[in-house]
Amino acid sequence: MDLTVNIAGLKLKNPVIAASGTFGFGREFSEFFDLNLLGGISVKGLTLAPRKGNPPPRIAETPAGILNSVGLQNPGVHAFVRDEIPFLRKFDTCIIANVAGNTVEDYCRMAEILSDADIDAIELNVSCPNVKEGCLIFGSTAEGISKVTSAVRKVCKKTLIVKLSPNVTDITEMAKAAEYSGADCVSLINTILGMAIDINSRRPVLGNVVGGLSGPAVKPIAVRMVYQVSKAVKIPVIGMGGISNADDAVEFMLAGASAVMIGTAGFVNPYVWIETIEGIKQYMEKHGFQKVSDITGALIE
Amino acid sequence: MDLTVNIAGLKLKNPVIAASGTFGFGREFSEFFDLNLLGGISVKGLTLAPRKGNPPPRIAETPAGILNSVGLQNPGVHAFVRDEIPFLRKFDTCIIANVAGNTVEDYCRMAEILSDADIDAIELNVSCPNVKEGCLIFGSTAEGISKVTSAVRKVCKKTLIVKLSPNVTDITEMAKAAEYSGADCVSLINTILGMAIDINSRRPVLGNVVGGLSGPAVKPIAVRMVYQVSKAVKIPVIGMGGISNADDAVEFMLAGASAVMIGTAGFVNPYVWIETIEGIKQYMEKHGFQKVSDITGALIE
Amino acid sequence: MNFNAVVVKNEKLAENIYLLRLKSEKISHNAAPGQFVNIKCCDGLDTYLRRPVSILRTHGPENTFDIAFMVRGKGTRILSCLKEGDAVDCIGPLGRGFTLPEKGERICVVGGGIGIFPLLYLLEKSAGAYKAAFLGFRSGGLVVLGKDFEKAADQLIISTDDGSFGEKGPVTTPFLKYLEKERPDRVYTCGPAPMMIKVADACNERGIFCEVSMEQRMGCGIGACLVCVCRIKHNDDWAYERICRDGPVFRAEEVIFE
Amino acid sequence: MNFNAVVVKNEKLAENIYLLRLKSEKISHNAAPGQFVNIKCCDGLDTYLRRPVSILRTHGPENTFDIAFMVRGKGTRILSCLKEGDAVDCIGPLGRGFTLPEKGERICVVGGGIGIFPLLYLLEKSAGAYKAAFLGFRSGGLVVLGKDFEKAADQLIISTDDGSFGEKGPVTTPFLKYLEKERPDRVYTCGPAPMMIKVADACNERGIFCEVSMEQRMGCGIGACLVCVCRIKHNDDWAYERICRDGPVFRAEEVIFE
Ligand SMILES: Cc1cc2nc3c(=O)[nH]c(=O)nc-3n(C[C@H](O)[C@H](O)[C@H](O)COP(=O)(O)OP(=O)(O)OC[C@H]3O[C@@H](n4cnc5c(N)ncnc54)[C@H](O)[C@@H]3O)c2cc1C
Ligand SMILES: Cc1cc2nc3c(=O)[nH]c(=O)nc-3n(C[C@H](O)[C@H](O)[C@H](O)COP(=O)(O)OP(=O)(O)OC[C@H]3O[C@@H](n4cnc5c(N)ncnc54)[C@H](O)[C@@H]3O)c2cc1C
Ligand SMILES: Cc1cc2nc3c(=O)[nH]c(=O)nc-3n(C[C@H](O)[C@H](O)[C@H](O)COP(=O)(O)O)c2cc1C
Ligand SMILES: Cc1cc2nc3c(=O)[nH]c(=O)nc-3n(C[C@H](O)[C@H](O)[C@H](O)COP(=O)(O)O)c2cc1C
Ligand code: FES
Ligand code: FES
Repeated sequence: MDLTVNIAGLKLKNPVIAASGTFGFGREFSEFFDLNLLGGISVKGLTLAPRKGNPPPRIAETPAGILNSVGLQNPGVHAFVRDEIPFLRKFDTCIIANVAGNTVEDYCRMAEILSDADIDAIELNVSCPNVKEGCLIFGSTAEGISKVTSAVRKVCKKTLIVKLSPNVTDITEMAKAAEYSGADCVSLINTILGMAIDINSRRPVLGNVVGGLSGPAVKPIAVRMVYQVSKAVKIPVIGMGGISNADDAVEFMLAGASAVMIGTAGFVNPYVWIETIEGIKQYMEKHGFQKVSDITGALIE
Repeated sequence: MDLTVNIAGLKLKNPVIAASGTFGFGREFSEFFDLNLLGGISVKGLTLAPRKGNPPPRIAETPAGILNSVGLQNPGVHAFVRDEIPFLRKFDTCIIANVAGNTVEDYCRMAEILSDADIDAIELNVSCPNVKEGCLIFGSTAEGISKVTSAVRKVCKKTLIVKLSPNVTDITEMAKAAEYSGADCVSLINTILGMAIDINSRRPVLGNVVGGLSGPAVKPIAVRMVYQVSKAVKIPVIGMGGISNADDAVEFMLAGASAVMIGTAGFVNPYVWIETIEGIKQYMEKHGFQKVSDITGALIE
Repeated sequence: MNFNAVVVKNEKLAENIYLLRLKSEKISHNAAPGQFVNIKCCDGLDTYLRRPVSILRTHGPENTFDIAFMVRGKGTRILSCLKEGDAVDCIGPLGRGFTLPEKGERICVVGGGIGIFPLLYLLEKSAGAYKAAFLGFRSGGLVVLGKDFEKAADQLIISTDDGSFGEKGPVTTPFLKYLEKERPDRVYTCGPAPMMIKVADACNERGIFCEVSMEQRMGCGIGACLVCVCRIKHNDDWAYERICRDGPVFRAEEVIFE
Repeated sequence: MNFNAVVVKNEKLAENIYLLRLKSEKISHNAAPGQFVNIKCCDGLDTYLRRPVSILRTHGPENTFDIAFMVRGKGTRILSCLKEGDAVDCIGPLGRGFTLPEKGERICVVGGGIGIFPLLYLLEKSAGAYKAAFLGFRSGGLVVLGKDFEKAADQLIISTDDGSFGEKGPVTTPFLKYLEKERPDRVYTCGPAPMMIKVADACNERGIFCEVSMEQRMGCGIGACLVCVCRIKHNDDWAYERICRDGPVFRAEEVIFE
């Protein structure tokens, strides 16, 4: 059985990747399972300078999902290169650096730094709903995405993934803008802007008032967007949003995803990535797929 | 305790309204409870000519929600006036006619017909994701909403509610366009476009491939949009999306809604509307609210 | 109309097939063959929507009714684990059932898989008719309620796809053979669409009264949401009608199968 | 690291307060005072995230550990209904616990409400220290584990907000009075923020070693998601640190309360 996936030259040993922001820099989950088993790891979103992040509470439980408002707390790209890459590189898995900037220059500077670092791909986060400047502002319009992507493309020597926001009228426009501007791949979806209120205190549950929705609740929205995008662009699509098991992962692949990322479900089941890989194998066996990549887009309409 | 709500002159005996498309024309649920108890009923979406609707299956269960792709099956506005209003008028509750058109002319013609009919308000559905023409096409841009709303405003003698789609980048732009063009009120959210795939048959679960997501899963998105919109416009807001009980209803009111609609939850609990009204009373008692309208926007930030 | 029924017994009929006896005065006293109940399989979000299941029979004096079901997914799995004394949130009886035969009429029921369940109730309520039952299953291990059907019908033919029990092949084969020699007054069918189509076509061709019980995913289960439709002929045209309220039983000649 | 613990007993301590004894060799043998377990209260979506609960004590020989909790919402309600033999999906032990005192040191614990639970474990593991315990509750009906604290501490002062048990008023009053006369080597506190702030301030002013156990909503519970933070001083600046991994126990002088 062939589980490998080739994303614009980036070769994954299997299509299951840890989603950015839910897996830190891999250290914590390495106590639960062997990171060598993963297709890849997208690290916590990086910014040029270290960021403190938003005030707590940063999480609210909602029906079949969570809202988070972490706000890109991270040690900055330099500390990542210095302190985290050496640890991550001990494992034979693809390392994807997820980056977010306030300005186009921020994105480019980080892409330069990371192009010289020992990582495999850069994921442009133009879709974080939890920061006031930059980021989602770019990700909300095709022009914004074009601007960032084409600027970064010029300096980026790694596989370039653009991570799309679902908080838009037409996700295919965003994907096309990314493709046109030089992205090797798009990943989607980031979180959907949401809010929860504690009716007893009459206050927002989150310190930041609003936050990003993820988890099973968003899955049908994410599947639809992956389906639309994979019909609209020729570059590969990494699908995510509410995946909790192999069945969900297969659903995204049938919709057109070449690989999947899993985030929130790992909070509940720290073995979700490993179990998903195993489950995909079982699905392939049962349905006679020799290559996992044959599942991609195998929807019958 | 004062449960009445005044929406641009439209007086509701309480803030709980049955959401369009989930309550038919009231006949079926009238076998479960006394429709006189409701604040209002928004009837199944009407079109100028009768519509057959989309092929089945028209529903899929998703985590904490459902996808539907009914596609506005309805007997047409004339049959509604002739066959349904007489039944609905037997009850002392506000009747809201939900209308959807392929063209601006459709909307205007229906508004004219309904302005002469014995109903209380017209809800412009510019947000149905389940039909190919019109409707959501209008609802996806501020210009589209302006065009329909201002045209209808000219011929509409009833309270005019514009129902907004969540499938947009910035819901406040849509609300402002509706307000500016003469809407008396906005209601939100309609369903979010989604998709589900049966991984065994490898086919979309819905006959129409994609459908609209509703139910608890969408609640945090809906609360956020109601919060944003009620800050952006001065006209009253009717909130909905995933309300299952009085706590949820209060959450929407704290976020800024003057009244709420409940749909999907009634499939599971046919008494949800009545229980919500009772629960709101209990909340008012516990938290010392004399008037239900004082809950609206009483969020502490 | 929304009732807590209480589990009186839960019996495993075969691998993955269960019979639940539930106590509910209202449902047991108001039900008719072909009607169904709509069940909330668990509190909370895990199986969010209700699941429709046909009424298998009622026991008036004990205020109970039976349902039989196959474990398909999460909801039916939960139902299969219910224990005596558990409360089950059921709405019902719902829908329009079968037209009962007159005394002395000859009827046939043709059922496949889980489609046999509403037909047992019909047979048991068709006193005074001459009753032939044709039941099809995938294999012998899935043959359930054979004794009950034997008792309820005057003639019982069982077939399995793999021939491991009864005749080998689709249930429509013995039924069509029967139609070559006999002309029943009424035919009732429930099961997979291809089977029902064959039965319906054969009856329509011969002008035999035939009713089919349709299945579709449901939302409200009471007729309000228009989710559970099938195509029904209306003069020269057709319309989507609601399986939960206008059906689940329709006249075969009216239905346009997809 | 992800273990199915089995319920050995579920004891109601007071209205809405329960003690669960759970069997898990790994957790019971590896835990230290101040650590917690992260519990999936039910399969499925109804309580989606895990709930963090402090370890109350362990019983090495029996491979069990206890947790005590107050029913607050859906998750703790489900836990309160667990029965002997039920399996509970627990991750743990997690977090950085208290610095245990040296033999002969004088320590104080100051706890409020559910904050008392990790302190009992600390007292029981602080053999050879002189131990004073100050516990505050809203009212007498909520006073639990009094006997256990009495046994574990050399001195026990209980206060309630309404005076229905012990001293009337906040627990900080007797504690601050105590500080006027005594100078403990170490103070440990857990409970509502206003209480912890008072205790921390008093200790910081006097240069007394003080540890606080912080509480915050959690995502992963293991340090990966940065959701559960509090402000910790770093030289002239501060940073958000993770309560689940860098804490829940922090040095009082480092914490900047919000
Ligand atoms: C009128 C009617 C009567 C029925 N009577 C019986 C009966 O007597 N015995 C029996 O075993 N089954 C019966 N069914 C089928 C039964 O409803 C489904 O098997 C059941 O809903 C599956 O639920 P699940 O959670 O196990 O499966 P899942 O696949 O997890 O269900 C997911 C969703 O799809 C719906 N769904 C899945 N399969 C069907 C189906 N075949 N029909 C309708 N909805 C479906 C579910 O209700 C649910 O909303 C009947 C269906 C209808 C419409
Ligand atoms: C390190 C730590 C140790 C704890 N130890 C104990 C203990 O020993 N005994 C005890 O009774 N309680 C303890 N708590 C508090 C306990 O976690 C909450 O009471 C519990 O999560 C409430 O869950 P619920 O489903 O009943 O409430 P809900 O309000 O329904 O929970 C909704 C969400 O908010 C979170 N949440 C709600 N209240 C809290 C809270 N106070 N702290 C953290 N998350 C919260 C829940 O985990 C869940 O994600 C501890 C908390 C932390 C962080
Ligand atoms: C706590 C948390 C932090 C996140 N941080 C980031 C981030 O730093 N960068 C990013 O691109 N996405 C971030 N995300 C989004 C996830 O990578 C993912 O797109 C989203 O959660 C949907 O997938 P899921 O439902 O599997 O979690 C974060 C999500 C969560 C829950
Ligand atoms: C089956 C179904 C049919 C619907 N039909 C309509 C409609 O005809 N017109 C309309 O404006 N909204 C329609 N809606 C949307 C609802 O009115 C409501 O906006 C949405 O479902 C969110 O609320 P809920 O989560 O309480 O259901 C429909 C929703 C469902 C589930
Ligand atoms: S399920 Fe709602 S109309 Fe049939
Ligand atoms: S809960 Fe994830 S870092 Fe603490």
